[in-house]
Amino acid sequence: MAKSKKEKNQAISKEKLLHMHKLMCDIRNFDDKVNYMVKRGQVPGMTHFSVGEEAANVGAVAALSDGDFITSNHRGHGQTIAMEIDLNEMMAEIMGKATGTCKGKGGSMHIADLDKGNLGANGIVGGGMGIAIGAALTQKMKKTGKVVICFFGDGAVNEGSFHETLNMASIWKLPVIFYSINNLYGISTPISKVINIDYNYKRAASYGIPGHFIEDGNDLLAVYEKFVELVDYVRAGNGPVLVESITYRWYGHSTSDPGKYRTKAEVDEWKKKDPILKYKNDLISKGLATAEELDAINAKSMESVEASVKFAMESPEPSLESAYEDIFAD
Amino acid sequence: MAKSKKEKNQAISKEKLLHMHKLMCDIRNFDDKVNYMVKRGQVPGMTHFSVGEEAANVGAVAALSDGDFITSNHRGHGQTIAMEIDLNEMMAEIMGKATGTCKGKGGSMHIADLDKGNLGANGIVGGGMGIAIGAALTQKMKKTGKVVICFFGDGAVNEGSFHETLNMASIWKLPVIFYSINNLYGISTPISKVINIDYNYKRAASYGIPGHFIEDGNDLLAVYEKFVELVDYVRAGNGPVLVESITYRWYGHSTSDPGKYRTKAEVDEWKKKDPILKYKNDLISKGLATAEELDAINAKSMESVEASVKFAMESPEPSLESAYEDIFAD
Amino acid sequence: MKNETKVMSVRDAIIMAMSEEMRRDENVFLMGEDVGIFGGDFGTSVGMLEEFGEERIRDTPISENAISGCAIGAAMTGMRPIVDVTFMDFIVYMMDNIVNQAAKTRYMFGGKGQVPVVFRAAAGSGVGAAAQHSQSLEAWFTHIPGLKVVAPGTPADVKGILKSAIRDNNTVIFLEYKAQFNMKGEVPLDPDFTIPLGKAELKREGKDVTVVTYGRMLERVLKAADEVREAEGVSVEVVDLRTLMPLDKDAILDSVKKTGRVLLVNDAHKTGGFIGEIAAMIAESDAFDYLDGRILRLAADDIPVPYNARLETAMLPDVDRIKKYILKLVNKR
Amino acid sequence: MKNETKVMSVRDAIIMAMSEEMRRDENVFLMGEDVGIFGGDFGTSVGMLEEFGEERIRDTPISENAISGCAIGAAMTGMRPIVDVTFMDFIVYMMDNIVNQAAKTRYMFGGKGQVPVVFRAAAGSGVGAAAQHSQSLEAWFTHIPGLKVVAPGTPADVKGILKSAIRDNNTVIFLEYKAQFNMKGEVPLDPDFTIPLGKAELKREGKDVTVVTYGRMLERVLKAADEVREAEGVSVEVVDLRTLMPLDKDAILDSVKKTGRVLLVNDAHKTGGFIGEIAAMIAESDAFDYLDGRILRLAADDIPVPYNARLETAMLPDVDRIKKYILKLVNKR
Ligand SMILES: Cc1ncc(C[n+]2csc(CCOP(=O)(O)OP(=O)(O)O)c2C)c(N)n1
Ligand SMILES: Cc1ncc(C[n+]2csc(CCOP(=O)(O)OP(=O)(O)O)c2C)c(N)n1
Ligand SMILES: [Mg+2]
Ligand SMILES: [Mg+2]
Repeated sequence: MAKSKKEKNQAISKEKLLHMHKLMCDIRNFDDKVNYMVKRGQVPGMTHFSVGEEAANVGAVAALSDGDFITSNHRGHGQTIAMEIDLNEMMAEIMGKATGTCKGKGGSMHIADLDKGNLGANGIVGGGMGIAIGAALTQKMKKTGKVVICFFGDGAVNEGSFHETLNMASIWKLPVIFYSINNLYGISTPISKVINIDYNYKRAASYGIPGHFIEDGNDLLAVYEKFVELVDYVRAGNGPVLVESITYRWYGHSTSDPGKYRTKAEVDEWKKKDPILKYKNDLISKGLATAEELDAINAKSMESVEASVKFAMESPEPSLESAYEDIFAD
Repeated sequence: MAKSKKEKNQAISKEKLLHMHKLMCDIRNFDDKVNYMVKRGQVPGMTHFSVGEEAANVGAVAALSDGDFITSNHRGHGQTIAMEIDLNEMMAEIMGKATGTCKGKGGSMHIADLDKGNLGANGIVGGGMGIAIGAALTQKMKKTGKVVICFFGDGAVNEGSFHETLNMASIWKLPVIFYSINNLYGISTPISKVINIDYNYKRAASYGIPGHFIEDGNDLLAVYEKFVELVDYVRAGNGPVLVESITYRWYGHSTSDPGKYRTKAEVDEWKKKDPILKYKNDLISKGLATAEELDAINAKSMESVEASVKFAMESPEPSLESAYEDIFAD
Repeated sequence: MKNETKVMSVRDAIIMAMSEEMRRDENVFLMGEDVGIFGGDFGTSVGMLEEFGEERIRDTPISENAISGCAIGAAMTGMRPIVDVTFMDFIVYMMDNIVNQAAKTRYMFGGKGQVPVVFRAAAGSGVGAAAQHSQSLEAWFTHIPGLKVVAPGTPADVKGILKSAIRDNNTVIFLEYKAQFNMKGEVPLDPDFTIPLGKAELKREGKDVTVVTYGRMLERVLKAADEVREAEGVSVEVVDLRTLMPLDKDAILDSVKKTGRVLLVNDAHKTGGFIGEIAAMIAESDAFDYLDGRILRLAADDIPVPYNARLETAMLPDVDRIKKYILKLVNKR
Repeated sequence: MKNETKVMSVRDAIIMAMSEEMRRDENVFLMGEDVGIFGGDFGTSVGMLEEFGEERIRDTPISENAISGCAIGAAMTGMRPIVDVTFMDFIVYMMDNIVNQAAKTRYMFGGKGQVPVVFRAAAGSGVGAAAQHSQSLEAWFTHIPGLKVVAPGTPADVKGILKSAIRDNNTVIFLEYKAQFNMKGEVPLDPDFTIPLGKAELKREGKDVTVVTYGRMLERVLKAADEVREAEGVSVEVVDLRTLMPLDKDAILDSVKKTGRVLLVNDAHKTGGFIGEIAAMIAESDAFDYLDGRILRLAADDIPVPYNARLETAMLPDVDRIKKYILKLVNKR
């Protein structure tokens, strides 16, 4: 996570530029690998992938500082990796192992590390929004200066919880960024079929808060710069904002998805807009990094993903007794 | 109910003008009477009054035609009387008698007559909104040409159901008018404290539908004319609208309300804006009716309310067995 | 077609039941998230969009409150909607509409109106979907007067019960099991084939022990019953409720009076589950006097459903545990 | 103050409990509709705005989903919110947050995090508020692993249990009864007075019959117990659960083993209610072998709550019916 909120006004350090690349590679490689394993029946449960949405995730989280929070959703791998949750523990979790982030009890849809500010992926569409405003209320009441990013999809914007929580956050001026990653579909349903306006960020007006738009959610620096601005705004006590970025998921909605609702041509078109490739070309053309540097990072990322699989494979299954623990706090 | 949707363009018949006066008087007299009885412990349960809001209710319903529908809420007496539900049966219901609209099983909060297009008062804030769009969906699927008015308060606009149902009605172009009667408070809470915009009708923009405003909801003709326009628009298949009118409740929120949240001065100010008095003066000044005519109507209304009390008092209690009936349809 | 049957999956039985009823009655329609081109989260409406079109196979926004409310309002005004809830866990967002509206409408309004909606909810664990996607919540609804609740356990029963639910003039919560969409069995092809709500079926007759069950656990109970009969000569009577509400008390009590021993099995959390109600109903009835032993229950353990497959499996009654409990009742172990 | 008591209403006991805890711990705060200047729909926060201010006595929009979600998120990050649900019926809009989030958070996340929220819900009938404002829905929550559920029945217990609920690190559903806010009793003034969750209390000791109850029905059960003792010499042991979850099984079973006869009483709908769980628990335990008769239940009838006062009253167990059932158990009638 970024350490300084002033960064917007400075040049971004090379270290940070490369680190963001690493995180995007991690997401891509991690989810490619999980998808590979899903196809071979090596992953026991439901998963949702962030491939194609790397920039939309990394750019947002990169604008946070230590101690800030996120809430995430079913498609949480991207956010979670961006929050620097350990890949080994994530892979172990997805494989249901005792060493996983959630001891194998949560799985892909619930990867979280509460100690690291990740208040949970959430299997319920719209289910994390209340948690996000509550976390923001704590920051406000305790005057911590910390902020929350609440991640959700385009489909989630029609849940009642969206309406209620944006309104409450607005009237209480809570430090929360509502962030809709618009990948054009909720499962099979195109967003255009389920809202009667062009973009959802415009709904911010209903709550008297600013609505922001990131037209190219595959442009990491655009996402990052917008989020630096928004984090500043929110941290300064101005109340919440709603922001929407446009991106695309390359894989099916979840583990099994015949994909009849979109054409191969459309998917291919979007694959051309690969956020990682774009970022790479960007950095190279601006002379900020070399292809070799970037490829080396990717190679290392692939290694760490392979290592995470090894870690997960070698990790023990949770004991049967462990199923009966962790229900109540003392 | 009005029989013609063209009426907007014609002069309103005198019969109709006087009938609307009668309905406002009925609401006033009925609720004054119920309030009187509540204070004396003659009414067994919770009630909410429409006094002060007569024009906002009557003007809307008067624009409907036979076969159209409404859904109403906890403050439903006004709408229900406007829908021409029998006063005797209403009073009997409020007194819990077997002859009541709901056989004494529903009470004030659930007065309805499904046979007459009143799909129910509703004790759940926001609870009638889904029913309203469902009724509208039926009209659309069956091509009946009928429309639905969904009544709710200013407080209800922050329920998730508001968001979800307006959106669904919009994308499906359902023939429903969402009508928020803004009496400035939800119980004790001023609307200004719970939304961060000036008026809620502006939220229509989030759903790509028209938002309308009736600044003086105590002006019967203004309400009526706006609703004639909206009913036309909706009936023509243009999809839903959201409309908001400003009015005020003279009594407390419900049966017991210490009223600390608003000043006597404020209440008095609003009593000066009496919708019935305003309408009366309007009609007289325009030469459309005489004070005598109007007073006679009021006198008759008071009689019918007294008669309803007599009817209710003389009506039998429901039998104990009746409590065990009407749970399932055959 | 009258007496023909065909082997098909629960999924296909659901599609067949809905399709037949939609052909029969133009007021019937299906709504829910991704029921159209996607064919339903569990494939339970594959092909229906093609036959019935977008008006009657109605994709919705992700708005469970509006979906359920809309269905109820449509039902009050003459339609007969079927709602695909998908994962039963999402019914949390439909509680007002189901419990405060649909269940109470007719009563509150003094006998006017009816709300013929079927909520099809995919219940139970078994697909590695973890705590928020694996619940069997029927006990919430059996507690609310005005609702019917059904949970058939074979493809044929699924077809017959679903058709009756669609024809019923009340709101019906229909449980289908994620883990069993591919379960196969003979299904009558007759479009007039229905199974009345409120009638349990003796899936096995027996004299030593009564096992009462429904839904997902039926398969395991039958297997256990057959195995103990085979191996130990214990004659087990299996009462398959199929309908939980209205409950066929007589079928249960008659069987208990006959055998004097009873085991109750379902896949919901044990504490507060519907089989507790059955135990209580037996214990307060005259069948109590016929009991030769405790009323035993086997249900899911009282823990959120874990992701790990081994843990997920372990928390549910399996055939072995069911057998063990049956034998315990007859003092064979 | 240590041993002083004062006669006060349930309402005042609630205010006292919350106020003491708010003085003791700055993380505790109250939120809900009209809790501020209005003092709560049932007057259960009158005067608190004046002492604690708007930040800690937090009026909300009519947004039950956001209220409950916000409370949970605040709790996960260090606060200890109390939510005034007002009418328990409105909890329908909080189900996702309570059931899918609060109850499962710690488990899903492998033992990290805790959700110390108290949901205070005004349950039951008795004020002429009809079907949508009169439900006792505790059975929904006792069925969900990860939640605690309490329902004290005297002003002192209300104070002691509410304070423990606020101090508990888990989500607690706290039932208070609309019909009993004015009920009076001696309440300890000691701000350190608490009653542990999970412990039932023998409100009467006896040897002939056990009556298990909680919440609103306690008052009637005690009256019935005293009257049958007086008039018929029947010695009734009254087990007041106070906490439903975690359930004090031992207290129940010990008493049943002692008396051999048991009546269960609550004010929720009979079918699927929590006392069914207790009956089932007894019937599967070793206490079964001590039973001298059926396990009887008295609860609200299975109908939506009617508006008419006579009907509303008739659907609930009253002192006479409780007495009749007690006498039935000892074969006196
Ligand atoms: C309350 C609820 N309703 C439905 C679902 C099933 N579901 C899971 S993901 C999803 C689509 C979400 O779409 P979107 O918000 O756009 O996120 P995306 O998957 O595209 O990232 C749906 C309908 C759910 N998990 N929770
Ligand atoms: C879901 C739900 N939450 C809360 C309540 C309690 N309640 C009844 S009326 C009311 C205020 C409604 O305000 P508004 O919508 O402005 O209507 P008004 O009473 O002013 O006509 C509240 C909070 C309820 N009945 N239902
Ligand atoms: Mg999407
Ligand atoms: Mg209002």
